[in-house]
Amino acid sequence: MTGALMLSAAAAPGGSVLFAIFALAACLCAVAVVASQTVVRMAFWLVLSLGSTAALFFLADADFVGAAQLLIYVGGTLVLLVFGVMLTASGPYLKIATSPGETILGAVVALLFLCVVVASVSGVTWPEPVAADAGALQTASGNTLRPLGLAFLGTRPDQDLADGDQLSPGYLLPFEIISIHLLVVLIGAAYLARAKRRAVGT
Amino acid sequence: MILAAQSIADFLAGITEVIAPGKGLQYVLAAVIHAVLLVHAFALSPAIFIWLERKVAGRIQDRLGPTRVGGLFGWLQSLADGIKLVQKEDLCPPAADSLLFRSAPYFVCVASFAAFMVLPFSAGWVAVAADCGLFIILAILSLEVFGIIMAGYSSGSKWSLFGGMREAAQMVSYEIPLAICALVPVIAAGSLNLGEIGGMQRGGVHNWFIFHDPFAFIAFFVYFVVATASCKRAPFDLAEAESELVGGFHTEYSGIRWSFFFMGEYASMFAVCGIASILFLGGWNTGIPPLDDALYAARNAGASGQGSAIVGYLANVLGMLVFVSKAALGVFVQIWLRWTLPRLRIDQVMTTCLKYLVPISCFLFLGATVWPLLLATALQRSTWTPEALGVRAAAELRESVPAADVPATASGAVTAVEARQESATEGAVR
Amino acid sequence: MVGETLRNLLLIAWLLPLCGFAVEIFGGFWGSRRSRVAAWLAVGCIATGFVCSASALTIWGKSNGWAVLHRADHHESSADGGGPAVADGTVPPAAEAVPGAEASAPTAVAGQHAADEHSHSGADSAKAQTVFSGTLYRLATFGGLELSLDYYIDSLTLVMFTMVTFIATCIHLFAMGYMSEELTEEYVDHHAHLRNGHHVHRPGRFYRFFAFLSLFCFSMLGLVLAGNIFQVFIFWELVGICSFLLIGFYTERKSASTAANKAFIMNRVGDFGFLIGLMVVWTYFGTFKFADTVDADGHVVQAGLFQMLPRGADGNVIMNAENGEVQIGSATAANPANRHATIPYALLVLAGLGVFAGCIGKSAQFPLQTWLPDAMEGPTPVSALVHSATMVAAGVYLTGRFYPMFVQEVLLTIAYIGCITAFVAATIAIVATDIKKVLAYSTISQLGYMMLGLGVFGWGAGLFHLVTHAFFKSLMFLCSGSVIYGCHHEQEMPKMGGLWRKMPITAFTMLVGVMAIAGLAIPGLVGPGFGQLFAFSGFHSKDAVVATALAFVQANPAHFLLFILPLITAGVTAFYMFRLWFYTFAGKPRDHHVYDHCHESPLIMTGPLVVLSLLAAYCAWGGEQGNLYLLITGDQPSYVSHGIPALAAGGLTMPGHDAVVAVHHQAGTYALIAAFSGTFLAWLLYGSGKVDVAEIRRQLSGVHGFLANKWHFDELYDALFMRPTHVVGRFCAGIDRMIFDGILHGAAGATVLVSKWDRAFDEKVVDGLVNLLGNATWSAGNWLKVLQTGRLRQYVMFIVAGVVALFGVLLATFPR
Amino acid sequence: MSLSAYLLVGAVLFVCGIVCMATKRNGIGVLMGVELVLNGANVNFVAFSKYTQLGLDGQIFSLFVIVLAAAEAAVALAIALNFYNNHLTIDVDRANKLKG
Repeated sequence: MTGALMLSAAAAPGGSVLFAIFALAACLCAVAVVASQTVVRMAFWLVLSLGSTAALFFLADADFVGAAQLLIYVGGTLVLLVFGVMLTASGPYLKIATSPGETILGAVVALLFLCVVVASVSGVTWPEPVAADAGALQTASGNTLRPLGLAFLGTRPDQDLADGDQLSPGYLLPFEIISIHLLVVLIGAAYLARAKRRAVGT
Repeated sequence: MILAAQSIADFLAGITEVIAPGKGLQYVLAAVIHAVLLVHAFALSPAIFIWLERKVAGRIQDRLGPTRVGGLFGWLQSLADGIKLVQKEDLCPPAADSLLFRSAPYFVCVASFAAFMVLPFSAGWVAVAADCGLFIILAILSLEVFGIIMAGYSSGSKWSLFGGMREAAQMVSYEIPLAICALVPVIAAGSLNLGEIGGMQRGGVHNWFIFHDPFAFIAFFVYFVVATASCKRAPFDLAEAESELVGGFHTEYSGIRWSFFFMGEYASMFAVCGIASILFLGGWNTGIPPLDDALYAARNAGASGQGSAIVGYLANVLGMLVFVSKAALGVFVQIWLRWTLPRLRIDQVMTTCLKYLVPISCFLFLGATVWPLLLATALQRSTWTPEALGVRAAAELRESVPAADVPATASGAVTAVEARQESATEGAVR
Repeated sequence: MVGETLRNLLLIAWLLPLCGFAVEIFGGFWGSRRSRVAAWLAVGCIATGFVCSASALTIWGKSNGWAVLHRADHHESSADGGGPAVADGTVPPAAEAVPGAEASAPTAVAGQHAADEHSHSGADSAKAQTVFSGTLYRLATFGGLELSLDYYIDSLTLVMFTMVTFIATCIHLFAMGYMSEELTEEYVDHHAHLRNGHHVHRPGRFYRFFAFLSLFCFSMLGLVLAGNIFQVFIFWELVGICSFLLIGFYTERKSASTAANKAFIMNRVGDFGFLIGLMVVWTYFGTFKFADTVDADGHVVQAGLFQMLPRGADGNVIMNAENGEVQIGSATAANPANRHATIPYALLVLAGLGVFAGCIGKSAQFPLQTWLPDAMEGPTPVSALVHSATMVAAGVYLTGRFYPMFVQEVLLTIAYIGCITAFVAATIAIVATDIKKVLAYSTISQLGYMMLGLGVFGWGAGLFHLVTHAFFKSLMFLCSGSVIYGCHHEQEMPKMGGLWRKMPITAFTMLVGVMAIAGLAIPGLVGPGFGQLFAFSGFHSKDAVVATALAFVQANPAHFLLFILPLITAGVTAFYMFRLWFYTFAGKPRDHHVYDHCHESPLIMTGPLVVLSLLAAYCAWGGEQGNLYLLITGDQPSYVSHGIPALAAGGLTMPGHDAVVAVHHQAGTYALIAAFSGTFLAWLLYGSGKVDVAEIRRQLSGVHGFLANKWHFDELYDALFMRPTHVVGRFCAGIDRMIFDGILHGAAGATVLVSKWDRAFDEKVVDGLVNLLGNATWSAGNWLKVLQTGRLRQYVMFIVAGVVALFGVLLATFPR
Repeated sequence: MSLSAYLLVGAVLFVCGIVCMATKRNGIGVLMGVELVLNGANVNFVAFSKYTQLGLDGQIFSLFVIVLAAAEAAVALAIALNFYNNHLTIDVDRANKLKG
């Protein structure tokens, strides 16, 4: 049993190394997004950052979330954004420069904000998960597909394992709501984007 | 994230007992070996397929194709091409955004290479046996687009830009029917785990998911068309339309970076065809019931240690050959199509996808969901084949458990079975 | 029973013209202006009315067995029999004297009965009822005052109805020819000029003319039928309006419109008095009804006016002993609605004078006579209708109808007014040259005769003359209309002459009328039998009037003028009437243009002339023993027949019937002499051609001018009323301008001042505060809007800064 | 290698996203900042689901966030396209018609 635990990624010696690599990549790429001027480079860095975040998810035993991150964000949303970049680019490598004052101000505020958040995060003492805890055991492996699906369908075997008698509700309703919401957004976005190109001639 | 090739793990376990005690090093070594294997697979398949393409094109065009290099059939032609390309100067046009321009080919390659990680070549022979493997592989394949777009945009040439745009539009729209069609057999199998899906089709051609229900049968062909388009293969190769755009997104590229694009393309062709063979064509199963059963037994025996490990290996190798041949067959068909059909217009491409393929695939999806209910009402069982699918599914689960490491026992639907498997695994590990 | 029949017949005769009017007034819409349909409709209505009236008269007579006519010989004999009572000792044939003397008493009693109890239906079945009254429709009831449409039917009503409808029919027929020029879409009025000198062009108004005629007839008949004095007043005004409409028929002519206004206003002056009289009557008698109101079983609910003023045995009003006021209400008749037991004598006189003032206006008596000549501006048929049967007759009729309410003083006033009117008008008529003007003045003077007759207690004589005059005056007007029509609207007599060759029928019918009005007869042959042929109606009626006057003067010598002036007037009348005839028809034509173009009128116009001429000649057949007179006097107030002795010394003595009869021949002789002399003078001056009229006119230029200017009445009124009115008006205007306007302006100025202060307060204080608030808000907004930069990124920055600040505060306040 | 390490990564992503929103004048850039912020949140969710009693809920919520982010991106892109059609630029500073 312990040996098995030893084999889990989070506990594996390579795990922390991988985590360090991907965490650094994510943070640096995010900073690069802020720093870079042209939009397409921003998109490029953003893709790297999000990809690294997906890797972090994999490391955190959230395979499905990571995959979703890759598929939806990187494969969908970002391609969409690059689309937008290309449709709204009035010239190659469009730059809309930010005034240095603003940049400096942003940097200062960002540092302040970061300090505040880091201070508040590090100020908290988080309880370490107990190995015997069912909830913790639940997520100790990346194979969370079936529990997730069951949760979306409204049953929570993990919670039931946690405290046997009473069934805790799942996420069927939010799931449905979100699907309807997606449909609405699809139609609405299509309608909005259908707007006539007016000011081209002028 | 699990490193799950149990047989190799055992093999390494035997070795590392000697040289490097400690699970961590064993873990790293296993990872390295897997990577080396995958890289070779990734590097070899394009070479072979490019040679194949040229031969097939030649035959189709009543030519001989490459004959000189490497003697018979010119089978070293691809190597020669590779060497030539590596020698060429690596150009970057001044108008280009050099960073993006240079990094775009790596995107493509990495994307299609990462697809191989979750692709099972044989029962349990998979680098990453994630239980949402299909989902992951689709996601990774969808990354390839980004590289293409960046290449097209950053080249600073309007041909490239056109190509990139076309590719973006085409991919973003073709991913939808691709995923939906891939979901049809998933509904039948009830799992996203490619290993499980492949294993469930053991025991006869009639067990292949392409024959599971009429919707799946249609879905296979739809998937194949869509996959061809998503690999931007003819007749959907609008991104690189030599006749209109000089070279499409790779107009400005040269040398090794140029070749990376094609490595990525042919690798992804193999990937999608492998997915097709696993989802629809029974994966590594031969389709001959007694042979399948024999291989299955040998594999299990080798895994569980009751039988000889060598027989297990041979069984897996045989399975891998079957799988690869199926995928190669798919690739061949794609090549065949390319040299047969004329190229569509971009609007025709989009129309085909959005107005026909998407509705068809949605219809197939619905049908696949309804089919078991129909059968249940008609035949009081969920498949038309006498053997119920659930039995195979349970067997696959039982089989996949030792494949997964012990914490996998906590996963999902597993209950009593896992305990025994745990002990077995421990025994195996020691 | 009979009452209902009569009522219904007369109702038909009365309301038909109204229906006709209601239809005809829209003739312009439902018919073309060229169609005579409207005219035929009007004729049909009024003719049907005549038939109904005539049949009503016969039914009435049959119902009481023509008692009034049989009464005739009694009267005749009694008249002779009564002779000895009178001072002049003419010896009557004694044979019939005694019975006649006795017979006269029951007659009187019968008359008394008739007068007193006519509304007690069947009170005594021995005496057939001759007077019918009742209520047609109750308009409204104000406390004790009940306004209703009543009917009062007696012999006078019936005779008037028949006469009016008959004459109206003739006039309608005549008008159909006379107004034929209006049968066009575009009528050119040669007497009306626009500013640019052109003639007025307007669509023809044929249908409208007849609509007005119908309305006129309706009003007059309603007036005659009226059962209470208020209803009389209503139709009185309606008649006035109709006359206004008809006189101003040619609205485009200034003269016509002004004449219409004059007539209307003059009548208003009289109606003012009428109203006063009505007020007095209402105040003291509490009812307007002539007759008693009787409930189902014959009890008197409300006594009528005629019963409220009981006459003593001598015919005088009964004076209350203690307060010297006149007693109201007979001892027998219960009159609950009556508030006063007595009425002051002065007020009684005032009531009489007031009502008579109305009659003065309507009948163009002395002070208010000037409107009538101007009324000649209307179409000639209208003049005929107005001056013969309807409007002017209304005044006389009302005087006769309201007779029981008049006391001696009022009667004397009536007599003098009539006398003066007769003389003045006659004298003016002498010099008038417009043929219609002559007739107009003659009308006035004849009306004066009637009033005189009524005033001198000749109730029968006055109304007798009214009826006969209606016939021959309408005849003469129609003749003049025919002449005017023939001469293409030439009205000046000096331009005529010798027309009898061109229009013989008109000429001779006119001659009949002239002889009638002049009162000519063959001396000696006058009397019952064949001689009647030579005595035309005018002779009889005028004789009656003159005889009554003579009797009155004999009774009261102080008022001798009341006999002298009428006598002279009789001569003058003959003179100017024959002058008119000679001027127009005899002699040589003076204006050949007119003469050559004139022609005889068509049959539709001459036919009525012939019919009317016959009636004008012989309607009064038999004189005061004739049926007409007896019919008229059938229901005369009982006390009239035998006179009223003077109450006190210097009081008036009213001659009774016997006295009149006594002086009849004498008066007739005087009148005849006067008439003949007048006629001879006229022939001498205008007929023979031996005398130069112009020479005389030049010598008497002063008199002539005076007369030609109508005694300067218009100037007089102008000086008496117009100028003072203007002065007063200007004075009032000045007062207005100076005082009231001053006050108003002051008030307005003060208001303006106050409002200025108020405005200042508003602007400075109130608005100041509000603006202060507003400006504060404005500036605050201006200051705050700097934050609203509309820049997305700045907002984000704000959020971040806010969050950072919050965290800083939290970490500072809750350190761990 | 603990919860706080993940949280730090999330914080960095979050702050970077905020700064990106605050400094980029390009509308698409602002959108990218939003995506970064959402990702920071996602990292936190997943970390909590691994290291606390939260269990699967964290992953579920992160999935919701991802899906909603996709929807948001679609709508926002449509809006950006309209904005570009109307102003012929994507500079969000030009969208100040509502400034006081």
